[in-house]
Amino acid sequence: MAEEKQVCLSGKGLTKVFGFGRQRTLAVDHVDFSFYEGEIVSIVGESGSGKTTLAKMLLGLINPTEGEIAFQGQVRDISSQKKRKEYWKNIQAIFQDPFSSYNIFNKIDAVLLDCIHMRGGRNLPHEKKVELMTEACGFVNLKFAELTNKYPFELSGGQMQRLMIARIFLLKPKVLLADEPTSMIDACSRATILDMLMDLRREIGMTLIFITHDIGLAYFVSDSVYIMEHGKIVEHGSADEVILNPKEVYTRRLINDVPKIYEEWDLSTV
Amino acid sequence: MKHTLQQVFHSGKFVIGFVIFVALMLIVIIYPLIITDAPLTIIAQGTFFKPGIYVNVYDSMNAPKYTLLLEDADAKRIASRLTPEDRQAMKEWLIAIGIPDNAIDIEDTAQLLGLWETHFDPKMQIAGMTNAKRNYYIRLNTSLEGLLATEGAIIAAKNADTGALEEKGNVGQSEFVNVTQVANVRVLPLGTDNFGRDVLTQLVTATRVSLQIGFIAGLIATLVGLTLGLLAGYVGGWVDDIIMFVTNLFTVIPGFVLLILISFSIGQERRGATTVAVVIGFTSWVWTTRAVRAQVISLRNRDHVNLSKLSGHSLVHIILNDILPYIASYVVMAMILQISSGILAEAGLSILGLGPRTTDVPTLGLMMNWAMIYQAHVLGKWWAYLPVLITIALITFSMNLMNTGLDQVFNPALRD
Amino acid sequence: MKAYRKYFLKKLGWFAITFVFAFVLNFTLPRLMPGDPVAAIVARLAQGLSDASGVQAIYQQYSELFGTNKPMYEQFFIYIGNVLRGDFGFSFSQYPRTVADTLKSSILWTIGLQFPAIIVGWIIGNVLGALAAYLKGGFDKVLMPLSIFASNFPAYGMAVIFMVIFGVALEWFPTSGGYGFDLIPEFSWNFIKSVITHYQLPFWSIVVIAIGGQAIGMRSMAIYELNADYVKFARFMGIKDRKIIGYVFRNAMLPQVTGLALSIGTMFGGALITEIVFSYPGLGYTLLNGVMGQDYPLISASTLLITLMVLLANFTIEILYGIIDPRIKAAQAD
Amino acid sequence: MGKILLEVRELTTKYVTRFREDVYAVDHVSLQVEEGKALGIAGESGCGKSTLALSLMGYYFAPLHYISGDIIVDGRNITGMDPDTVRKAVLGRDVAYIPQAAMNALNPTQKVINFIEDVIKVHDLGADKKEIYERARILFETVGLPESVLHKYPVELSGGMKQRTVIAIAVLLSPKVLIADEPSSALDVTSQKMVIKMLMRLMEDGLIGSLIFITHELPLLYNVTDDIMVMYAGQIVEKGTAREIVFDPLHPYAKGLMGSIIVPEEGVRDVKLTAIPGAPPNLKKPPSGCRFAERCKYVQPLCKVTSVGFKELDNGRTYRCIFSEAELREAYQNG
Repeated sequence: MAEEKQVCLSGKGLTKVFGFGRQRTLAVDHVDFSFYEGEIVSIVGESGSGKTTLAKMLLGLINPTEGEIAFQGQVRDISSQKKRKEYWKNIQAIFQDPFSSYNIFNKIDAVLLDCIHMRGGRNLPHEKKVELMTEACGFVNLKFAELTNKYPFELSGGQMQRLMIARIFLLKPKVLLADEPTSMIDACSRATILDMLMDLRREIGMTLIFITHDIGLAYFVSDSVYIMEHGKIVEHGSADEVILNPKEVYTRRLINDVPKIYEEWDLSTV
Repeated sequence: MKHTLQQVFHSGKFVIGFVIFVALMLIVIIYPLIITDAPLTIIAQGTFFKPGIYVNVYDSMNAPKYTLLLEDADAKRIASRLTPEDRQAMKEWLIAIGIPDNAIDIEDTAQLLGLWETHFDPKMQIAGMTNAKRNYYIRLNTSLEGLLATEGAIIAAKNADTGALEEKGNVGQSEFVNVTQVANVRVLPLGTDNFGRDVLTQLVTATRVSLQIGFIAGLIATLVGLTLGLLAGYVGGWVDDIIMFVTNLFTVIPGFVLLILISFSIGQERRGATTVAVVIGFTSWVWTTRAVRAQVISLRNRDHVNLSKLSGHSLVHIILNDILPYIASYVVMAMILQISSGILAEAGLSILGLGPRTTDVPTLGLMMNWAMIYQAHVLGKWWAYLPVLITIALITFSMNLMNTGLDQVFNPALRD
Repeated sequence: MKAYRKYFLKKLGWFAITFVFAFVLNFTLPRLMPGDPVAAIVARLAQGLSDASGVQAIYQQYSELFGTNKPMYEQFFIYIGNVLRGDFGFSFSQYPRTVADTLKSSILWTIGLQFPAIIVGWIIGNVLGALAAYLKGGFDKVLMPLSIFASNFPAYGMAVIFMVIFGVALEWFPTSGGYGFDLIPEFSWNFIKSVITHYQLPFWSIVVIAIGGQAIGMRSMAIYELNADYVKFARFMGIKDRKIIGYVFRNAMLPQVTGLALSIGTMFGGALITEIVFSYPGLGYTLLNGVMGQDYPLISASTLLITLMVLLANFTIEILYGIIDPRIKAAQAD
Repeated sequence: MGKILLEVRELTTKYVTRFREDVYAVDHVSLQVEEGKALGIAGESGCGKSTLALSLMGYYFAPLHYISGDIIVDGRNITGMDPDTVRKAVLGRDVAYIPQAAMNALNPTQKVINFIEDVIKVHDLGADKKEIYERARILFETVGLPESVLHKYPVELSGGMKQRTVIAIAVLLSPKVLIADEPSSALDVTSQKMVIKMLMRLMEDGLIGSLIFITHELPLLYNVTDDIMVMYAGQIVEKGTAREIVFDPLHPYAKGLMGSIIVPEEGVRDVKLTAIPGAPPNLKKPPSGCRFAERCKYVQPLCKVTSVGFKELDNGRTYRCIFSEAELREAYQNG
């Protein structure tokens, strides 16, 4: 690639320790990374690898024990609610389980209105807000007119996850962190969600970070891949490099242990 | 939301509990509007008057009289005056003179009197009978003759000037008065207590006061428990550690011991119903704290809370909007239990003599305490304690039924 | 075994801390109240006691016991020292008997009555609850409302009803006391017989109250366990239902043991009042006498003793729990 | 053609939800498993595959209820048998079951060996503790589990170890058919592979006669099984060899499902995933026509009204669609 890539989000020596004394666990252990503007990155790891903790630190939901995160070249400062709010205009997330992502006591409209307000649209006339929400729903193939005044539990899992994408469409963040966005929904709906995420990235030009345990999915969607094991990043590089030509033992094992359909799945290695 | 309410009312247990509770509340509200007597006024000279309608004798003499020719009036009159002991004695006498045992039925007043009239002879000497016993039989016979007399009774009063008795009126045996025409009638459906106070009026007031104590205690316990539980669960870290340390301590240290110590230290004079309620509230928050904390911890890491944070909402907004609605049902259930256990705690304290001071208002516990002190249960004065027990049981039972009903709706694991 | 020792020590430490706190509370609560406690007590005494020299003696004893003229912390240490020696001072209401003496005669009655009753109630309640969960249908439909009712009925209410039915009306058992009032405590057949007949009513009224709450708890635990995956797997391995009930009962019982540990304090409280109803010569009755006689040293000492007993019971249950639940050992192992 | 160990004919069962609603999750399902073969059942959440697994055991308890159909194990029809006979003579011996949630599949307060004793005793196979222990030890050795596991409580075992222990117990009596319901979906990839390897070994060693493997993970199914049946809304919609189903599905739903496979292999990045709009029908009131009609790209008016039967091809493949093989292939060609 000829053009210079701009670093969007980076971390240095990022560490998270839970508990103390004998119960002390290093969830994330001195991790360094740089995610570039507009690229699709996957952070792959098995359960307990620390990928979810890393994601929460990136989102500013939990504070790192050590190390720093820089956003667009500047060290992130989220020490006050105001600064956090500013940061969250730039970085947003879609979570794994659509059913638990919604406050079941709030109507669907509230979820979308929150986004409009966050983008400074609190004082817009009501018609304008409806127009924005209709547009966002249209983007994910939902009809706002049918959803308005409904509660989240009246929707199917796939619809809920699409509405989460509509939310991102309204927020237009610089970075979107998708934490296993398709693992709880049926294979048939997975394509729809992935397509919509790709369309959305094209539309607003954001950096897309997938957090996943599914190395196949990581390979399928991303430009570059980070492999995590026991809180450490053990390998990273372009998707083709890492998946087709893994250098680390752990990565090789991970890929090797996933059942394949084109090549023989080698059962002798365990 | 509406759907949930519907489900709640589809639960049979909840509905039964709710109906009982509402009925009690209605009685507590409506009764004082009709009967406005002060609950602690002493109206009876003497203790433990039986439940019944009390008709003023003097007023009934002056009330218009009606003659009703009721055939069984005599028999009833005699039957009501002949005590079981007298009947037994009559039987013994009859047997002694040779009437076969099986020919005498002491329950059959007419037959017994018939036998007595034909066989009794005061002069007869019976072997082994003491003089005192014979005199008793003679007295019994005289009183029976009086009862069997057909004349009415003369009412006489002393003439203030002459000092002689003058006939004022005559009460025939078949004369009746209409109760509604008697000036002074007092209905005491539950009789009077040891101090001579109307038990029913007292009970209604006591129920109200006990419910108030329960509500205040429940409210305080719930508020304290909710606040501490939210703080411990949501803020976590050392705040959680400290709160949990204290909560664990107070879980093991028995609450009623604290209750006894505090109540005693406050002293009888300063112990009003509200004070007792507040003390109960402040010694019973631990369970709510534990339950709320556990709920909040499971909610804290839910994605909808994370999403709410990412939408820039403040801590207060998140607690009010994203946490509280989810735990509301648990808090309501906990509060129902706190109210009913508050009522029980008051009753227990009062039995120990550490209840509210006895001079202002009755409470269910105090009524129970008085009944126990004056041995109502041993003396067979059921009306002094049984209605109180039933009321306490109805309140706590109804509240726990509502709670179980709610639990079945909100806790799917229990549905089967 | 090492893991279990760790568990034991942890529980022991916690027990010690709790007791210290309870002790401090016992000491400070009355002193936190506004006004001078000694003055208040003496004022109350003036109404209660006619023997002037007795009042004077108690006043001095009390000042000595608590060291009321010294600073609070010093009073506290004096108090600890005295309590450690078993010296709780003289009883106001039963002067010249000492508090220790009064308590000594009542504590055994309480222990003998309450613990067996609570344990028997716990066992019957658990069996009934498990049966209700397993049999469902009619048994469950009758048992559950009864249990809810029993568990919400005030403890003394059950006592009163038992007394009226079995004591007053049927005259099966005596209605008050721990033994016949015409007997003196001794080791004779007559006395033992009297103790046993007096024991029945308070015992069973505590048992019935305990059954209700335990049955409800066990039923919901057992329903939860019956839906567990291991039940399904065991069924599909051909295991008999009766055996599965055994598994479920054991697993559902374990939380019930912890539940007992947590609720033993409350149960104890209800049982104390049952003692009062039957004038049973235990701690509850002593406590009532203390309150009636405005006898502060007696109240303070009996509440301390009750707390200690509850804590000890709690501690014992937790220790037993550690032995019967293998998960404790496993959890401590790593 | 090998000996048929399990034959299921038109099995229909329902389960009752806690709101007392009937859900017809297994609707006239027929299948056959040959000795030494593994049959896969593929389907998404809510298609009835887990209910099918339970229904195949021939031993029903609430909330599952048998309605109709036959289950013939090794020539013996077990559907008419008295439940107690099924329990003693069939469960564990003829058919065995491995549940999805191995985490909770063992009694948490019982040592592994004690449960094994219970299982062997209930089938009246030698009550001597020593014999049982020896038998368990040998089995564990064969399946590659350490002997120490026998003395452990489930909490002391890792997730993968627990699942393998569950499998070892399930095959204790060398069942003719082993039904595995998502046995590895809660495990990480390495443990999953160990579990699969263990299952394969059991087949090779003859410790189990045949295997029914149920999962939503298609690449796994493809690697484990010989034949695959695709289940949709309580019905089987297609059956064929694993290769045929994965690389050449005929039913439009199977086609969609196979089009969503993602594996970390070269070329995968260029594939366009297929998306199927909509959601499966409600099984409380299943539609009368083809159950996939609402979501099918090639739907015809007729599909929604007539109930569609199976079409069988010459090579034994069957599928449930009104279109002929040629019509379907042509439709797929044109996209």
